[in-house]
Amino acid sequence: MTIKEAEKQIIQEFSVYDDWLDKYNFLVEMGKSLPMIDPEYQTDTYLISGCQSKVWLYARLSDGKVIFTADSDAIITKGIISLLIRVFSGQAPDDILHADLTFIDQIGLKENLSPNRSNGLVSMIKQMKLYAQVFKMKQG
Amino acid sequence: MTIKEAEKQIIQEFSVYDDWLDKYNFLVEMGKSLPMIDPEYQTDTYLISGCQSKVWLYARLSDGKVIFTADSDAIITKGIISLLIRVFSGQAPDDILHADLTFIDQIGLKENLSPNRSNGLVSMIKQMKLYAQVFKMKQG
Amino acid sequence: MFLSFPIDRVRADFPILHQQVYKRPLVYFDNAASTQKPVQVIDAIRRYYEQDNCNIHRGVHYLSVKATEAFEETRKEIREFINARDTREIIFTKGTTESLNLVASSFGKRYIRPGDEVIATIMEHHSNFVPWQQMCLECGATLRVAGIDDRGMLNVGELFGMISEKTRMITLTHVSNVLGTINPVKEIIAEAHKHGIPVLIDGAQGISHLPVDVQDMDCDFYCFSGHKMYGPMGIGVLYGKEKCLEELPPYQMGGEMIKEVYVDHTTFNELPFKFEAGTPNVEGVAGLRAALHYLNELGMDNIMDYEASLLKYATEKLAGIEGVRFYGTSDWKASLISFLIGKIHPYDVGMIIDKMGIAVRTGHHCAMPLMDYLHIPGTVRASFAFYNTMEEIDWMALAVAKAKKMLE
Amino acid sequence: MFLSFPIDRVRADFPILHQQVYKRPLVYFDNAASTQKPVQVIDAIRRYYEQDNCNIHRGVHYLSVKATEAFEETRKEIREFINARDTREIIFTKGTTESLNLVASSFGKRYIRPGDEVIATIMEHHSNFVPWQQMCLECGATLRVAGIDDRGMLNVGELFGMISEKTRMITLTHVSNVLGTINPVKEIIAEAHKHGIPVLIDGAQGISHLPVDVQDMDCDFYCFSGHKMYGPMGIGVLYGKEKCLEELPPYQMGGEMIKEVYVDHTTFNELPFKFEAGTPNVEGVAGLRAALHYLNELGMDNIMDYEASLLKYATEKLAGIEGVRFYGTSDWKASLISFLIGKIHPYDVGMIIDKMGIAVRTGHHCAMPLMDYLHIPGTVRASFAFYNTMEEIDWMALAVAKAKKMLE
Ligand SMILES: Cc1ncc(COP(=O)(O)O)c(C=O)c1O
Ligand SMILES: Cc1ncc(COP(=O)(O)O)c(C=O)c1O
Repeated sequence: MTIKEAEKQIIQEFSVYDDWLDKYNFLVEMGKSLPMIDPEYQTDTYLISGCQSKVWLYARLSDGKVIFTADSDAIITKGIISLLIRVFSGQAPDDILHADLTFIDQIGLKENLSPNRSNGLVSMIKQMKLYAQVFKMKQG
Repeated sequence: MTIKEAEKQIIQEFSVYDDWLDKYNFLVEMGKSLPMIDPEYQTDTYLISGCQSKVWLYARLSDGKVIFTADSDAIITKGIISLLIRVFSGQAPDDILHADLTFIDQIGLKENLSPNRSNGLVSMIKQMKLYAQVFKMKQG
Repeated sequence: MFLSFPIDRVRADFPILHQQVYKRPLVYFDNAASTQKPVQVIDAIRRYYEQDNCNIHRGVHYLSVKATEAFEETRKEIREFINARDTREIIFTKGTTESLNLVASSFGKRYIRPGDEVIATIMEHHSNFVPWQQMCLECGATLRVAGIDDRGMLNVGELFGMISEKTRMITLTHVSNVLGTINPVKEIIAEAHKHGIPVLIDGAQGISHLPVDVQDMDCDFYCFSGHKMYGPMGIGVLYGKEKCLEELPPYQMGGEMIKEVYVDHTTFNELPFKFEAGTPNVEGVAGLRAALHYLNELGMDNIMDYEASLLKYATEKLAGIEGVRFYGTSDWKASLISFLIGKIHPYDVGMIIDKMGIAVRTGHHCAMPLMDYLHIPGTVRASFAFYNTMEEIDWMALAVAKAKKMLE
Repeated sequence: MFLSFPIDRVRADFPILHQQVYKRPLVYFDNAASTQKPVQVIDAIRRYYEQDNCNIHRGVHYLSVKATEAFEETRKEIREFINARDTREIIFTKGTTESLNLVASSFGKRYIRPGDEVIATIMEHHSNFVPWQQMCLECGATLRVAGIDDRGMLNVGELFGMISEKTRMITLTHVSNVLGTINPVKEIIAEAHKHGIPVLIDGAQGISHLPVDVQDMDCDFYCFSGHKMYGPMGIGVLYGKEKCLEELPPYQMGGEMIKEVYVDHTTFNELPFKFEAGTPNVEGVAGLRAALHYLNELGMDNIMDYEASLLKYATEKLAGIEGVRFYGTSDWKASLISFLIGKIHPYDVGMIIDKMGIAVRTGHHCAMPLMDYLHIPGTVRASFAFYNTMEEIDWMALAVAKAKKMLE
């Protein structure tokens, strides 16, 4: 699945709900199902700053694709990052680097997940792209 | 003439004019006729601070009365201080100390001569009362 | 008593409260961060710009004189509001944070030497913690920090035990912005003064909830912000005893704080101007004046009574939700509640109840040392103002219960 | 060209201009002290308090997110307005004076050692003179001061001659608030940079009269105030090159400038927040945004042209009065005129023409070193904005002539 396709799928899933609360309920469910990060990466080194809640993010390269795992102490943040992982994990570094995510606007959470320092969405995406950048350079 | 009488006289003189400009014209004339201070007192020691223009004020005690002389580099300021001198000069220290001047409000210059730091009216009155205080202590 | 509080009339004065957020009526419980403004304040600002706006002090023309007079009148009214002895003791700043930085910086330069100590408390807001901490680090001095008990009350005994001949200053908040605790400032000040130590009170959260009498309290400095007392942003006050302010060196340079400038040196103006550098926020002062009038008309005692009833009711309501833990349960408490539910992260609670129209603050509330002390990542904080209602509290309790169900 | 300037429409936007002072229409020529505000700015402030008011950044609720976004949007628009490279380079302060104190203080701590030198000019406003003077005195450094010629133009050669390996900073005003002189900042910056010396430009009087492009100018710091550019009081900007700001230590402590606080140390946030302590003036920023929109719509080039025509006309008119002497007759001049008449004290002129409804400023204009240099007690200063008219200038010329007659 490409990044665009993954985004499309998420948009479709969210389109079922009109209500903010239902969307959040769904987000919370996503958060609960996020595969947790290996405890060894749950340290300050992997902490993303700029979030009101803590987010740990780790990535490794496997067969030329970036595999992300993450965790957060807040469940909604977990939900948000689980969406980002669905979109980015398993993609090539270059694709991640050039991706211009639109699903956030389209699932109707824009006002809530705005580039506001407290939810750290911007920091999360930045960090994921940074990983992609590093892997790209390593690959040559 | 008592302080109150001197105030009354000034109020009467000003009552002839309704117009701001005429009042100021009169004030300027008063300023021009102010007997100048002895040059030896026109030094920083006798300078009143808090005025946009410079005001030098000197006082001496003669027969139990305070005699004020003053000068300023601005003519309107001179006019103002000449009014104060008419009211205070030749009065007993105690009378000056206890005087509650009302003529400023009544000649219709209140808005112009308000306790605003730039005209220094407050500083002038304060300084004159300070002289009176000093003389009173010397006497008593 | 609070039954007689004119809540309907009061609410009508606050335009912002009558809006919908996510199709629900806004419930604004973030008053400790910033209060809303009555129409009287908004109008005063408009009127200022439509009729009076001008730079003040040195001008001789009509507008400037008028603006200067209004500005200085406000200084008198603030003197009265906190019962300072003299208008020379009222300094306009841009807010509490600036007031605190001013004192820490000037006090440090004047008095603090290597080995000296400053005492603060663990419940200080960063704005009354970091300026002292950094000043101490720069000067080779030590910041000592008194702790709290289980109910979030200051360990006064511990604080007194820290006083020694090395102590140069005690700085503490009047009211904790996290715990709500009202500190026994009068008792602390009396003890400090026995040792000749000055005391600064951070009044950011005190000024809007309690009648403040700086002479009765006998504090040496008291700081507060306009925007937390129904006035505009960008304006605040530093009160200092004349003797204390006289001895401090000036802080920022320029504008009315100057007497005479020569190429090689400068002399400074007298109080209060000595500490007011640059064009002052005359608009902010005009708005603050309207806020003072508003508070005076309502009466701080009435406000206190009504807010106490809000606090009591909200505490009962939230206590009814299983798993809710309160942080700060002092008997002397201003109208704010910090809480957590089970293992739920405060951010999650804030996000969900926001969708139900309820604005609370979540996080560390600029009091990280306190969060570390309590071993929590933050709290959910609902802070009440006199325009809040019992119905809003009912709705919050429902919303919190719903969030709990969703998030558990 | 200026004939096409929409003066009637513009004047209609400024409510304060339509009032009577002493039964005469107000003529406001004190724009260099503070400009008046268009209804667009006044409305933006009202709207902010009626709909959006909230403390920003760390809040998660609707109002807080909305207010934060508007705040950060404005930062972007200011970046654009002065063509900075990055929004991280735009710091909100309470005004020019604070911006200047911030740089002088933080720069001094970081870079200035005994024996070092800072270069300023004799035409600096106290706000860009005293902070450097006092910092130098504290650090054992020297403030060197470049002079001006007969026409009030900076002696650039003299300034360049002062540059040595001891020079750490050159600080000067873009436009003199007394002489109107527009300094050749680009040339000075280029020369300074050849020696690796950073340059600060005090833009308080530049920003409202000239298009400003900080990248083209290549200055390292640029400072200005909202209230002098048709925006609210209590808000200002410090622009600094990212590299320069990164290296400076923080100034005030508390609020968003903090990353993490521990009992014994603190880590600081990144740019631009590192320099924004305490609750920012969100209202001021909202008002400033409306002012930017207003200026952008009029166009700085159109404003410049129209103001140039006002300046030319006023200069001719006043020159027609015998005994009038101008201070500042540079070919590169912003729209303000400083003058004296014969031996008449400027205060007297100001007082008299005020009674004819004309607001000018008199005195030393917070530039005492310049007054000493010129051996005068002060000047009468008429400073024009784009809402002023030729008819107002006619009236001023009449009033000045009348004052002269009265006072001579
Ligand atoms: C106790 C306390 N002190 C200081 C401050 C700082 O106030 P401001 O941000 O208005 O400067 C606050 C508010 O945030 C506070 O609650
Ligand atoms: C050239 C110059 N610099 C600095 C300032 C100080 O600006 P503010 O008072 O807004 O801080 C002014 C205005 O008074 C000025 O004209």
